Amino acid sequence: DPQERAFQERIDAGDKIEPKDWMPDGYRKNLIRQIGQHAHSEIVGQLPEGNWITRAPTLERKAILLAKVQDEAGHGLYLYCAAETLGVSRDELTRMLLDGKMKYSSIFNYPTLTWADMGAVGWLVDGAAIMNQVPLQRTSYGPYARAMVRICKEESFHQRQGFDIMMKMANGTDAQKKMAQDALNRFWFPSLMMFGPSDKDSVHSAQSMAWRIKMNTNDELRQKFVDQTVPQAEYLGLTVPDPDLRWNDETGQYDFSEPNWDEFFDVISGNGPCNTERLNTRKQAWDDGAWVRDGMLAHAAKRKSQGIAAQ
Amino acid sequence: DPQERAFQERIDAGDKIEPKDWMPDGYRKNLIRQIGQHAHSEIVGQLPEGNWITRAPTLERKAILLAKVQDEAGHGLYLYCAAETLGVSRDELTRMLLDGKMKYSSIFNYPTLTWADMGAVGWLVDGAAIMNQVPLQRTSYGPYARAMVRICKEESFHQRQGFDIMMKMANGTDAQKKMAQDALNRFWFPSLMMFGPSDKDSVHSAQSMAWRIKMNTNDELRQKFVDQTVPQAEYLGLTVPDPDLRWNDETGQYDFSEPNWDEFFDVISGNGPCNTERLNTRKQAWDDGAWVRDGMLAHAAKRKSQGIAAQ
Amino acid sequence: MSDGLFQFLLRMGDNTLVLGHRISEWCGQAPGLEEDIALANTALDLIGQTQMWLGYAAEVEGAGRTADDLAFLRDVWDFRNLLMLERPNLDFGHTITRQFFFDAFHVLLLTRLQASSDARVAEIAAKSVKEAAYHLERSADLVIALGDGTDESHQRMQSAVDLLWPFAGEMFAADDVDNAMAAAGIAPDPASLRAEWQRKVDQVMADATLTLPESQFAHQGGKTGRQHTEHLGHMLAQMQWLQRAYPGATW
Amino acid sequence: MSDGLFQFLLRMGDNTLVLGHRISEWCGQAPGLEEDIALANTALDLIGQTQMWLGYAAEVEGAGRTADDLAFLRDVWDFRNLLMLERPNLDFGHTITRQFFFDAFHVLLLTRLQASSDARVAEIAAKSVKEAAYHLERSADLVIALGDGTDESHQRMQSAVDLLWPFAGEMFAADDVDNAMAAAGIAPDPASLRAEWQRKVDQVMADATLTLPESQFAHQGGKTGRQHTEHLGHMLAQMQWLQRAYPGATW
Repeated sequence: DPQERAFQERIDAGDKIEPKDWMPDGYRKNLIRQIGQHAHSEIVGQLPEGNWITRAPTLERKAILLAKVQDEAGHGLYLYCAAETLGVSRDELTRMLLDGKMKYSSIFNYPTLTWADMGAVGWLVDGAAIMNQVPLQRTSYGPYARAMVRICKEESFHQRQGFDIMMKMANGTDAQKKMAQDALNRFWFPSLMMFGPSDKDSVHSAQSMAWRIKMNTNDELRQKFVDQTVPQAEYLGLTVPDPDLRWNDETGQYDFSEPNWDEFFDVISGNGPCNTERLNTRKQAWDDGAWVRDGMLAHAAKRKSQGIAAQ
Repeated sequence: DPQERAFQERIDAGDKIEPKDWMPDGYRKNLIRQIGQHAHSEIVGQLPEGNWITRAPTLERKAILLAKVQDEAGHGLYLYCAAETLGVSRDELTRMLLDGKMKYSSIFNYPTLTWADMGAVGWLVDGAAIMNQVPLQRTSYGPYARAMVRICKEESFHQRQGFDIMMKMANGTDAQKKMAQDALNRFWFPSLMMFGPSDKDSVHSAQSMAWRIKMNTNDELRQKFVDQTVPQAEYLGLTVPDPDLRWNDETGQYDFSEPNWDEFFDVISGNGPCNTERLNTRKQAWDDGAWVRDGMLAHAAKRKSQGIAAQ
Repeated sequence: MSDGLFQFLLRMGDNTLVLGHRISEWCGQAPGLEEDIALANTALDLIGQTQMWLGYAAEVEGAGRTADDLAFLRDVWDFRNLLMLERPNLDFGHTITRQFFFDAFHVLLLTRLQASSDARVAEIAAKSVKEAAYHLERSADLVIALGDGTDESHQRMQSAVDLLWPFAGEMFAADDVDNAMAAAGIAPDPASLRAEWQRKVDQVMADATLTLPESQFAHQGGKTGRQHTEHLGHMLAQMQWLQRAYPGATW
Repeated sequence: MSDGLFQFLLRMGDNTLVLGHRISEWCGQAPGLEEDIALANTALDLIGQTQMWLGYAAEVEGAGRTADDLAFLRDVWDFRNLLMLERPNLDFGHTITRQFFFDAFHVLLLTRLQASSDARVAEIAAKSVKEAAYHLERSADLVIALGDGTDESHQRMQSAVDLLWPFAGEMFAADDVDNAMAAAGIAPDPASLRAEWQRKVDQVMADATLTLPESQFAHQGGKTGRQHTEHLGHMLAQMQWLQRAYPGATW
């Protein structure tokens, strides 16, 4: 197909694809799936942190967490807007999330159980997210790439805040140190899972990489994350919960254990610790909010017709 | 009316009136109002204490409070049964409560704000209730009198438990002493109001006393309560929040300030601190429970018709 | 005076702390993404204002306590917020109506406080008043839109107005603390804000096709601390958990 | 062994403590007066059992702690209750279905524990088993009545069963603590209770016209303490408030 060839040539040349440009159906479909899933992750991702806003230990920590959660909702907004340029509305995407037809990042199906989890989420989860997102600033689809630029700036700020919480905990009382270690124990492998299954088991990878809507392989990013994070854990005086973790002089990288992929597929398929809670919370919010959305639309329509009548 | 005269003579002779006996409409109506109101008070009265069951400070205190609340629901049950003998169903009475057509004791429209309030409610509120209830064991209507006998036994137990909480608080840390005093400050006058307005302003008193469904005047009982309670407060080392309270050698009683009757009528008319909350909680419970009650009835009907079919 | 000023500052800071807490409970659960963002932003502003008010309160008290100590280590009786603000959120209509009643008051109060004889009070008010004005613009617009929306949204908003109205009067009830503040030129007599507040509220209610109840009954006891609602204790159990469970730790 | 026994006793006591707390939240809010009474009674029994289990746990630990210390001064990670029991009550159907799944297990376990090689365990079990049997009779009857009631009650009960089923398996998952208890004759291997539990549940489900999901997936992490749900922390913030806020006071 000459159209497809021309399209691929533009991408190979580093051109940005814009909403009105021709694009293959598969490109559009994959992008919608990927951007939608990313947007949903920002929205659902508010919940594990929201769980601690009302119990934040100081006014400053409460303010920082509120600002972070607000940023995440903002990221969701950018991403839904980027997805809308592909011809799918925010309401359609939301409906697919609530019907279980679209996913969000599995990491948010893990519970936040102590204040140290606010540190671990920032440090590990945002850290892993950034690994994924930084290269996506150069993705081939213009609106997506531009959303990523804005998002990455804020995410790295969040990651530093998370690390700062971990520092305070790791240098705190015995109980705080215990919380910090416990948080690392629970979030380490789920964070590694955030990069997806090993490349050999990954479905869409090759085509997505050719289209530049995926910039690196899952294993590459996971390795990079481990190499970056292990020294940080050491700096904190915490132990990564992997007995087989060790520095490999030959490769110049860390060797580490694979996460339990059975658990990963369990969580993906709905059996994570919080899948039901998270989705029910969002469904409830959507259903409870229906009268508000309807009311605002009705009022806007009245105002509009009054405006027309007055002309 | 000779029938009414004969009825009054039975009452004067100390006879008990039983459900199947003839009785004047006014007697029946007044009793329904009084017993219903008393039953509703037991039910609504669970709520201010229920507010602290989940925050009780020790396992033993939690158990004692649970037992007390269970007793109160039981008292409600006895009283609704007594009212039913007068030809009004529990559902009808409940509906009248929820529609605001029947009252419950205004004291339960005050909030319970600290653990000491669990002491104050037992000591003062149950104490005042007992003052009212002990004479009602000799009331003219048989089922009511018998319900009262059972209730009084448990109430005096509750009052001792409340006093015991106050003792622990009054002999505890500075913060506990402060809580105890604060609870007495907030509950003193509302407890005095529990006996109703002064006799000269009380509507139904004379006829009710003739029928022996009211055994003492409001002022008599209030005085008796003050005389009993003030020495207990002194024993606890607490100050009754009434600057004009003093022992009167002449009368052999305490002189004390009247409660603020404007506040009393405000609360009665729906403007108490918790009227809306209490009634909404009960309405919600009733509405949320509809499917359960309907389900149980439907199942019982099925079982019954299966039983008939099997014969 | 210094105890009066301390009490006044607690009232300001507890109002923003308690309302900020309630608003933050909406996190991730608002009717739409724009509302989620706006509510988080409102909560954030209020917590920021709390830091300033309670920080100054702690200084004035001079007992070595910090803003965090005041927020996380006082029990119900020492809180000085308006009863309205500690009420549970109920539905979005209730949350927004409460916000509107408070915002309309808050803007007037902060505007006047910019001219306080106490320089720190004036400074904090100046920093807060723009945020409050933005909150008011937003909550007023929402009250109008939802009051004048569908039958259901109208009915829900009217219920919220009916439920909250008896809690509005406490904002304007003056006591000894208020009188001392007014006499010292630190803060206006709250009663003096009422007429203008009422004008604003009447206008928004009219646009929203909503009706204020006629009763002038006003619940009292929050700003004096005499008698809060049962809701505050539950809020504090959550808010103060970590500080209570791990005393002396730094976070 | 003594740490194993301590862990086992925490599991027993935390189960009754946490479920007792949840049930007590119904106070004054049940669908009817009889249910209010029965729920308060169930909670009361469970708290009584908690006193015995945690009291013995504290003795076995030998660190000078009391049952109250264990109940009111541990944080989430030290709790050993089943995840199912810390879940929020949701509607009455969910509450009763959870109760039934647990009661059916509890009766079997306590029955076996009466023959424990540890005399104190046997004694506590003997005191508790009659209460548990009564709870089971009641919860089973309610599950049947509501499953076989109206369309709405049936549908609500089926939803509750579907939601709770993935939490049932944790009751029967054995770990090192269970193996040590079984080897010492202190407690049965929980897996050995499963078949009889399943028979009881199948029979009640059949009478209730309800269907168990086919999935055998089971959430884990409560009885080991590795990973509770987010709900437990909120429960503890409330349950432990007074002890945390006023350390050292007696009540």
